[in-house]
Amino acid sequence: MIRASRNHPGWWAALGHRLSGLALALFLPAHFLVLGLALEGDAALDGMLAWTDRPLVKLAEWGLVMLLTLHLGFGLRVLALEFLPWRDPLKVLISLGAGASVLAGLLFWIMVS
Amino acid sequence: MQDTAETEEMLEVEIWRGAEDGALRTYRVPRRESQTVLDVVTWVQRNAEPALAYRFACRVGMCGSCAMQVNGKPRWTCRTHVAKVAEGGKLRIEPLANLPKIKDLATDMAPFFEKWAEARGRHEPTRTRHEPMAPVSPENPARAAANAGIECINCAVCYAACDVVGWDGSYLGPAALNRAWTLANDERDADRCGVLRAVSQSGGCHTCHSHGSCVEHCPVGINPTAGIAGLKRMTLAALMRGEL
Amino acid sequence: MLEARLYLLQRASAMLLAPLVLLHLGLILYAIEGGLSAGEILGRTKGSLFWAGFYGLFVLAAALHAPIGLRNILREWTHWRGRSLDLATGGFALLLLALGLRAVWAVTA
Amino acid sequence: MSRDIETLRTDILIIGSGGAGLMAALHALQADPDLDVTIAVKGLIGKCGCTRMVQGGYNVALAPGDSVERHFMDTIVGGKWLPRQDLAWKLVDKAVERIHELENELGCFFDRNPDGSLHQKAFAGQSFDRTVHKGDLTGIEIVNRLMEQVWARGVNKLEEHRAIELVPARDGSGIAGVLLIDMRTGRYRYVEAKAVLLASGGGPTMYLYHTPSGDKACDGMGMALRRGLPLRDMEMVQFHPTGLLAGTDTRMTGTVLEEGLRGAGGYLLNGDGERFMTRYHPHGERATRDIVSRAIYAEMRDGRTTPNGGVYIEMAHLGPENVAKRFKGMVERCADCGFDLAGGRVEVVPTAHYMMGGVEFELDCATALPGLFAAGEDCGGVHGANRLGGNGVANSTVFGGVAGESMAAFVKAGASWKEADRNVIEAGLDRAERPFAAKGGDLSHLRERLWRLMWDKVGILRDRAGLSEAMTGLGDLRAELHEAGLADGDRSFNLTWHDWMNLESQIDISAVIASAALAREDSRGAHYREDFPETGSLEETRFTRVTQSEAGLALEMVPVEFSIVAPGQSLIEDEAGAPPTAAE
Ligand SMILES: Cc1cc2nc3c(=O)[nH]c(=O)nc-3n(C[C@H](O)[C@H](O)[C@H](O)COP(=O)(O)OP(=O)(O)OC[C@H]3O[C@@H](n4cnc5c(N)ncnc54)[C@H](O)[C@@H]3O)c2cc1C
Ligand code: HEM
Ligand code: SF4
Ligand code: F3S
Ligand code: FES
Repeated sequence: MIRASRNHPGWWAALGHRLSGLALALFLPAHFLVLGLALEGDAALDGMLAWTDRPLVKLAEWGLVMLLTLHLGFGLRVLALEFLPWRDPLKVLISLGAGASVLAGLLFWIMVS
Repeated sequence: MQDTAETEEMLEVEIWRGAEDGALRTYRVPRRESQTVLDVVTWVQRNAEPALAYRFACRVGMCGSCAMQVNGKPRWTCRTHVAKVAEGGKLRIEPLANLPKIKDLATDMAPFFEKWAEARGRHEPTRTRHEPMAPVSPENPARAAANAGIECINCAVCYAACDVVGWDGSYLGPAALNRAWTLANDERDADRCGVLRAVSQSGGCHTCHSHGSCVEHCPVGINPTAGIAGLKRMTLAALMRGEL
Repeated sequence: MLEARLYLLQRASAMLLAPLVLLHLGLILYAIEGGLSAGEILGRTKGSLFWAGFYGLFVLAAALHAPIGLRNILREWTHWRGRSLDLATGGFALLLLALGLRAVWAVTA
Repeated sequence: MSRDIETLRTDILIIGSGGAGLMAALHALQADPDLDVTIAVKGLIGKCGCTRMVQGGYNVALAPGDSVERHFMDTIVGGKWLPRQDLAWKLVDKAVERIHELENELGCFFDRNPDGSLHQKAFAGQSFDRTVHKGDLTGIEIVNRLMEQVWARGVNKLEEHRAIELVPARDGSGIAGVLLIDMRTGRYRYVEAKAVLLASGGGPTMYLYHTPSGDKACDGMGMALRRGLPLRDMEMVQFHPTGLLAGTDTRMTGTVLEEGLRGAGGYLLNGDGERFMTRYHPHGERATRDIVSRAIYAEMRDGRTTPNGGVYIEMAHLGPENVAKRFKGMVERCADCGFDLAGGRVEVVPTAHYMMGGVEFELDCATALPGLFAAGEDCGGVHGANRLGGNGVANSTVFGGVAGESMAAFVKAGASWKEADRNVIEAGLDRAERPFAAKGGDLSHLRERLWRLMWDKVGILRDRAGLSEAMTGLGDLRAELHEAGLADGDRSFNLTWHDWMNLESQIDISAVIASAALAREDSRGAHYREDFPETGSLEETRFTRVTQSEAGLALEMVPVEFSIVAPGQSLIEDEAGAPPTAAE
């Protein structure tokens, strides 16, 4: 399914951007919902604390942060491509953008885990 | 010298036969020292499969008729040396992607050219043949930008490489938008705003996701990604000015 | 010129989101490094007009940005086109906005 | 069953979509927007033919100090006094308006000087720098812009349609239409038209080494010949001295390496590694196309060749980086083909480039068959014995436009659709069906034999014995072709069927070239007879005219009328319009 014509950094970056964006778009409402729900009522704070301590939720939250970082990196790459009038180093930029975001993602992962 | 037939080093070549419902068929083609992918296809037509359909004209990379998928990548076949692409003596040659197949390696390029026209891909004159020519400084940045995209041979390689073309049938594609970009930068054009309007329709420049497969594959080194980005900026500016 | 407007909105919201997300991530990092618990964080955001504005803007931008992106993905990866898709993604925008604002309220009020 | 014909009807039918065909369509519609215009072409509109391949550029007298008279004198002197002068005048005169049309109305990007004015470069054989260009890809620029305008004008498109017969009216009053093959389906089509333009662009593809695009096979000239139309100057086949040589198995072979390489100081070396040009001409490598081609051929005939049988071009002494920068396009093309032009040696060979001869036509592009017009490389008379680089695309766009206007006027004057001569249609079908009835035969082998025969006997150096042999050989080849069969399976997009028909056109026109070359017993321009090396008296210049009838080919030597200027005179004071001889 991955055609040979797709095998270049720009394409992989776009795919990463899209998948992370998609995941974010699906996760974000859940994230909002959970935040909103958990804080309802009197024992809001305690409930919240207990809840976020659960490993599964923790993982999901970390995932969300990860995705956000990745998506940010790839998104900045797109914005740079489209709005900075750099013409010639474009190809380099495409690769750099991709590389940078992956790196940023990894760094973040290492720092938080 | 040109004939290595004695040792008969062979290529294993899979070629698409038929239209949409076709299939790959394998041929064994003698390897030559000077041999392009078009030569391989020609050999098969002349020696193995007389009814094989393919398209070419200039054989030197000027007419943009001969593009095909070679081992999965769109390429101009008349200027693709076999040595550069044959992986382990194997070639897979298919009709250009994202276009309707007519027969074997020949596609119907009509949608590609229709979109070119849809992007208002033609000059609207400000002067007639009876007037002197407009002086245009080659250093003028707009002229330089147009110049960088003007030598497109309309081979549709970028069109075949772009995933968005495959995903969204209305997307004009890199070549048509690149042509629009050259027009939008041409001070001699009478209706540059018309170009911006044409490329702001559904399927226009905003549909591009800057994948960069077009610039990656363009055989003549044109950068549609940059041109399309330019169109995006220009159309936004026009939108803000209320000119769209 | 719907496409041009959507494009403008998406890129503008992305430009807005970029610094917001950076700050948000920074905050989380800082919190983790500083060993702050969720409780401590909430303690700081509660009643802060700044954080209410910050996250309000975040939610607004995301509610513009994500549905437009989703619309593109659906148009390109599925056969869903036209009015029903526009309505559905519009609905998604409202949903995000509502859930988001409620969460902001919960965190900062 | 397979002989079924679908019939269409149009006002104006244009055969070919090079500079001539596309320009004609635009001009016909400018003259009368209500006309129904159809282009039928062997390839895709604008993406085939040689106009697209123009590298050098477009000759036109624009610059201060240059003049139409000067361009005219260069054309006549370059053509060795053989051109039909009123046609040559029309070319140089109309070119001025045409280039303005291309730039102003069609939007062509032509290169500029720093002050914003049009850049005009030097090109061989001209007394002034007058070649307008877009880098070294001028043809792409011109044809792309023409094609875009044609799409927008509502012209009917019959793409991948091959014309196989010009069909006259039953009552003999003129042309009635054209029989075609829809190459995609393999079915026949007859298009009725009030006026027809022949713009299929000739093209000397019957030579072992040749430059034109693969769709060109002299079909137009062949069809005209069968209708009894006279062809003139057919012995005049221009060879470009430096075609790429990479063996006969690759289509790269024969394609042009630009003249500028020699102009810039490139060396030609024979197989022994020796620079030989200085032995033939004081200007060495910078001598004119014909002289260099003959010298290379002589080296080849004497056996001092490279492995593939040609000579080398070498640029490295000019500094590989410098060469790579200055001739970027050529260096890249050679690299794609596996050769290092900048730093190494590349094998080259003279290659058949252009046919100066063709169908006789009038100033308004009319031919002897009422309703049939002709323009571009299909026509003879404009260039005489030699075409100046840069006059080819001017020729096709100038006369294409003229033809468009003439056809519109012809239709307006009351031309009507005519009943076709069924016999001619049947004969056309018979010819096209022939390979399916025959058995066996090796087309590739026949093609190779034709190529070699024309190259060896009717090529750069000619003599009576060789030309006579060629006439016999061509007869044999035609007979063998008619025995060579094809399996009647899938006719859609069947390139081998079209290869067969290409060969037939090429053999027919080869015979005309050979007989004209046999008749011309002097040497001038592109035609060189070793048994008659002298040019002879210019005052008594005659051109060859070949016609075909039931009895076979008939040849006439017709005196050239010096209607504007006679040998020894000039339109420019104190000058005979003698062009410089350097290659650049
Ligand atoms: C490599 C190269 C470089 C050149 N460089 C220059 C230059 O620098 N300057 C210059 O002035 N000239 C140059 N020329 C010459 C120039 O290209 C021609 O003189 C001119 O363009 C011919 O134009 P045309 O319209 O007559 O024919 P073409 O442009 O050749 O078009 C012929 C058309 O007829 C079609 N056709 C052929 N047979 C049939 C058929 N049976 N049925 C239907 N359609 C048919 C073809 O497919 C094609 O579309 C060059 C030529 C070549 C090959
Ligand atoms: C951090 C700040 C963000 C930036 C800089 C950013 C940037 C971008 C950009 C430029 C695009 C357009 C990509 C294209 O069309 O090719 C995009 C697409 C998208 N974004 Fe974001 N974004 C950000 C945050 C978010 C958030 C928080 C979400 C989720 C809620 C999100 C979801 C999406 C989606 C679903 C897409 C569509 C992807 C596609 O079309 O392939 N983005 N983003
Ligand atoms: S931009 Fe490049 S790849 Fe696309 S059609 Fe033009 S020449 Fe071909
Ligand atoms: S590959 Fe396609 S998505 Fe845009 S950058 Fe090129 S047109
Ligand atoms: S045959 Fe013309 S580009 Fe390849």
